[in-house]
Amino acid sequence: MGVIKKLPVYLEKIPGGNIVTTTLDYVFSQSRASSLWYLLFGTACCAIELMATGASRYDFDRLGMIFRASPRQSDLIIAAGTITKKMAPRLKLLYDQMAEPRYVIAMGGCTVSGGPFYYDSYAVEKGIDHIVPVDVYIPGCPPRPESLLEGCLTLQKRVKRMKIRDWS
Amino acid sequence: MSEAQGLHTKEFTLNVGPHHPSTHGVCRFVLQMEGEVITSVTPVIGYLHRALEKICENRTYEQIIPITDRFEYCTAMSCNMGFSLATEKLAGLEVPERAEYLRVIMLELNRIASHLIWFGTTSLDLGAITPFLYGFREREDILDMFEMTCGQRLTFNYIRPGGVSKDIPKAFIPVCKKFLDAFSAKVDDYERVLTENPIFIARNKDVGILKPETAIAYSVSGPSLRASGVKYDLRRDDPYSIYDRFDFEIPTRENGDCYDRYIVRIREMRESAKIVRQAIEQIPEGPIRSKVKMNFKPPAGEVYCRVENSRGEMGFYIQSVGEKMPLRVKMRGGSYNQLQVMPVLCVGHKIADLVAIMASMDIIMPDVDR
Amino acid sequence: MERNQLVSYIKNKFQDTVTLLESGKGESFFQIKPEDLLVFSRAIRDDERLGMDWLSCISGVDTGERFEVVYSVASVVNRIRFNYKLVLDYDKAEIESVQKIWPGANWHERELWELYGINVNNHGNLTRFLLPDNWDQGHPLRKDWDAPDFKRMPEK
Amino acid sequence: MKKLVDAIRNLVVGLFTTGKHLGRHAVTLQYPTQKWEMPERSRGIVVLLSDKESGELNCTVCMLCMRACPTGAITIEFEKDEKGKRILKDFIVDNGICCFCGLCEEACNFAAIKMAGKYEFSTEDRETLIWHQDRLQEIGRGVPYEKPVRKKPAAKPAAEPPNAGDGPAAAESAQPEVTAVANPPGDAVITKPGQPAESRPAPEPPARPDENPIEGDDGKSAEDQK
Amino acid sequence: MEITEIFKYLYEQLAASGLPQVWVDIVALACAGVIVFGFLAVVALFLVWWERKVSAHIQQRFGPMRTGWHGWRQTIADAIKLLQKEDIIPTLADRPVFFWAPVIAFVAAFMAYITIPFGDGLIVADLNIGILFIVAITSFTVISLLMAGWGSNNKYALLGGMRSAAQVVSYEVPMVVAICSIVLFAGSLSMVDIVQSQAMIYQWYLFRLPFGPIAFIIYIIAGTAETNRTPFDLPEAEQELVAGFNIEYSGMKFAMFFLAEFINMFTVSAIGTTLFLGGWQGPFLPSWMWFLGKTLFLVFVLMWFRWTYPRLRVDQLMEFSWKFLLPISFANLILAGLMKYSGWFNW
Repeated sequence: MGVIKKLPVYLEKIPGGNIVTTTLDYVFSQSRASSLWYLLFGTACCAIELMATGASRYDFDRLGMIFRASPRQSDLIIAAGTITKKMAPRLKLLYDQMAEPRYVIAMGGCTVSGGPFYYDSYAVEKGIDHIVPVDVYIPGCPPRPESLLEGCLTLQKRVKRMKIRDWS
Repeated sequence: MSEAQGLHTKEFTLNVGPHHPSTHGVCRFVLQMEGEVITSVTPVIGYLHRALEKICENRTYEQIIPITDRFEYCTAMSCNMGFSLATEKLAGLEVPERAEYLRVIMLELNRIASHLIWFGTTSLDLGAITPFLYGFREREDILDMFEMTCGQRLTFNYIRPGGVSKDIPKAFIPVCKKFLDAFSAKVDDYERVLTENPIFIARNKDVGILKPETAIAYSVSGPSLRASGVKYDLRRDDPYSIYDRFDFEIPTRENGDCYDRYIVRIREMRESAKIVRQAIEQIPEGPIRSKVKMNFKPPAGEVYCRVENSRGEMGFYIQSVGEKMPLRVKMRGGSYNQLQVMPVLCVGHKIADLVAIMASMDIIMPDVDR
Repeated sequence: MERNQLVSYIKNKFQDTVTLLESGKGESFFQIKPEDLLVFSRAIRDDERLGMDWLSCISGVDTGERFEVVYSVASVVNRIRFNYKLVLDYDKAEIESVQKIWPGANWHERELWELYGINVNNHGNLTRFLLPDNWDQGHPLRKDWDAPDFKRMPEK
Repeated sequence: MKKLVDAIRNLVVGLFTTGKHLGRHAVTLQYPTQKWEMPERSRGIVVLLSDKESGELNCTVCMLCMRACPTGAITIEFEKDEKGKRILKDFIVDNGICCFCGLCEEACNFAAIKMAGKYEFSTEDRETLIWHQDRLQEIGRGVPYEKPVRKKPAAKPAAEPPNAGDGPAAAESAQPEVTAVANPPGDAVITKPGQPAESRPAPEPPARPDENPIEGDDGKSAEDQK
Repeated sequence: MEITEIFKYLYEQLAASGLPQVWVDIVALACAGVIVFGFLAVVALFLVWWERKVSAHIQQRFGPMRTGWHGWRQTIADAIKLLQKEDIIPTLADRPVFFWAPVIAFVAAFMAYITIPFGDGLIVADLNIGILFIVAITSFTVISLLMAGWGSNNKYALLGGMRSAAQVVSYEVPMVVAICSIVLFAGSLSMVDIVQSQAMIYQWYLFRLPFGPIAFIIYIIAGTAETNRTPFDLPEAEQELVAGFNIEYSGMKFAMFFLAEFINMFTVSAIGTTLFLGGWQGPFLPSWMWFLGKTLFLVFVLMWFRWTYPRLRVDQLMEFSWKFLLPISFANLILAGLMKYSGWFNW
């Protein structure tokens, strides 16, 4: 993994080098985008919509996304449902356990900014972007399965734009 | 430390964490284990405590309905119903006939949808992945009907104090009839895959036996109570709304293990389909909501109202002082007491049984944490 | 057993300890004094005509000048339901635990303590379970409670 | 022995039940290529409606929707001109806080705000979820709605169930009551332009509820209709 | 058209090139190994894709659709993505054990193919103790599961590792006894002889009543338990042990475990076809196509089990194996013995 990151630097020197890097970029980002394995993580009502999206009518498997139980093997957390103050450190712990190219989708109003529990609630985190870096926000309470699929497509476009050079 | 075979074994604690595939929502169990056998279970909750009751103290009655939607999202209709019924008793509002029928139709459809979620997660927790998807396939048809009438799939904001918010469109009844005709065949499909399956029976028979006295002592309600042989169903014993006009039986079983809870819920799905069918035939024409002002102020007083939803008795206690916002709203979910009974049931079983018992009790966390 | 039969039966069985608050809407409400909570609860559970063996829930209320604790009970055998409540002053907020009578009351009482600060004697496990472990901002459901990051809905 | 036989029999029956689904057509709606025709009342995203001809907003800054919103997602900035009439400066809806309950749509008597059936608004940064007046109006351009016919207040429906225990009259005078809504059987049916084609791929799936021509929204405007 | 002529022709070219005989054999066997490895890697990728499509269509949905026609490039995309994932080794993990566990799993899965006849003459090395070698190798995977369980220093992984060791060992015994009843009839341990003894369709051991079908059923049940698949997938039971022994593995290590599981499944079906369904015997098509068809049918049956049945508990699993499967397989063996030496049935 480390050696791949240093590849573009060496390839610059060879005359046809950047053609190789662009094809490598294309291959890696395409494969990374079309096989996002999401972590089975759902807290509140959005978790039911996440399950409904995984079911037969709005099939997640079509986009190549299967659910994994352990954070080590998954590269996408769909934060579905309200993240309370007691749950926030757990979400951070899970995010840290994931292997490096990892993404976060904030599904539903509660994860974007606290949703219906923004005012008058003493126990809800106002949005999760100060806990984990979020890639895509999906409004809705709970968002329809189609808007979740559309959010995943937006994430796939974002992953396809990623180049080897800016791998973290 | 069991020194039985001269081995020096030590109990070890296992943390079935808040993020765990089989804890519905976010519930954490701290298990003391000896090898595979559980010696003690302490549930740790609070990971989904969203302070709903504090929010309700700063909202008008009309605005609380969307908050109750999120109180128990699998059966949001019965939360709306509980709160609206309590407000109607408080303010003495009458509900027009057609609204009562619409409410019963929506409540029973929501019960079927919630039982389908339970059916899916139970089979998923025991390892059979396919029935989960079959269950959700039927549930999508019900959600289409809900979306047709009130616009949302899960958080309906449909039943209001004094009636219902919108009338059903013309296309609703034919679609509902078509669903009901196909539904009993689908439930037979589920039964064929799981009910007599020897592996399923081996996993559920005599696992997590809940004796009737413990169930009543721990205030367990709903299908879990009826599976222990106690025939107590609010729709029959304290007939709120117009449940006394429909004939349906209350399925009960005797020895209260996971398998009986499964059978009771499957039969309840069929009963609810029967109620919806009768309600569709008898629905009259007429107004769907009685006159309720925008910031309506009920008179001072307090009321406690109970509704039977798919996880047991759902109670709403409202105390109002004549303001447009209630002084206190206490929500009581069915799973709150069922989670208290879990440690009593799980001792002596294995981890796999803890998962099976948790799935069969149909415990979801918003009830418990509010 | 009809509601008014129930009300009259309870009135003549516990003349002095019980005052009827209201029984017009839905279930009837009674009020008892905090000290004879245990005696009253045990009596209504063991009375064969009443047999209230199923505690639905215990709701704490902060009315701005005093606490109230409302017990909603039901009888699975005789199919009857009613509620009774105690009134507590702010400084003397403590009640007896009814766990011996209804084991299901364990978590309800824990919640009373955690969210309202009403002390429950010989409860056995009065620890924090709904709020985060490092919670140090008092009892949130009280009317006079406030916290630095607690946003109230702006008055429109 | 008998228990063994029917155990094996059921294992085989279970196999055939799942097996027979192999032949059946899938019920999947392949989202990006096939989209489902949303029912008329589906609560998607809040939009501001504008008059078809003149193109300016229907909103008369009566602030009812802001009061009705349970989560405080709507904030309205306005200033008074010389005649004391309110002019709308900015109409902000924070989609991160909105809970899509539709109470604002029911509170508005001028059909200025509506929940459109659109749902494709995922973004990569949070600020774009806070919509201002121009974005709300532009998204609300194509949303069909029924113009409420101004009803003379005198013609209140006679059969009005007495609302026992009605609290003192609400402070706001412009507060019309949500009167009993009779569901007039077979009233003027407003058909939607062109029956939406059956876009579902599978012949067998449940009949998608074609949009129902009866003005399906809440009792409010039905009562105005009368 | 038989592929064996090509190999013969290549072998003569190699022999004619004047290398000493020892080197010729080494090069030939190395090429055979590389070809088998390549073939199996492709088969493993195909099986992963096929499992997702079969499971999708059983559940009335489409499997992967967006990567190529019906998603055929999906597994390649998964493999490349896993290639570039960060390789996490938990801090307190037992490093060497943690590192070598997937390698052993991968190697053990491939070594079983030395004596499996892919077609008439298409066999790497026709050992005369063929089936004994295979059975020994397949029980090699237990070590990798135990190492993975112990190495990742995680309670769940430890539980998963223990369970899988107990399960594979306890299902090894009925499987071997079922195979013995076949070997008893075939009269030789070598796989090629077993296949040759099932020349005609009525000579398949599956149809050798009464002991054939029973041995086949016992073999299939033990086979599913061997590859940790439902209804015996205790070790990586998502619901109970989060992800069982491979909870701490990410990136290429996890990919190795993932592919090893699918190759094990292919091995179990391949042995099943050679023992019970007459290996490559078949009327018209070339021999290797018959072998592939029958194996993929058995793989389909294994997948079908996975998407229908719930999961057994650990003690029920043990009980089922020792108290039910083993006595029946012994009785079956005695029955086969009686039939063999009563002389009525040796067609």
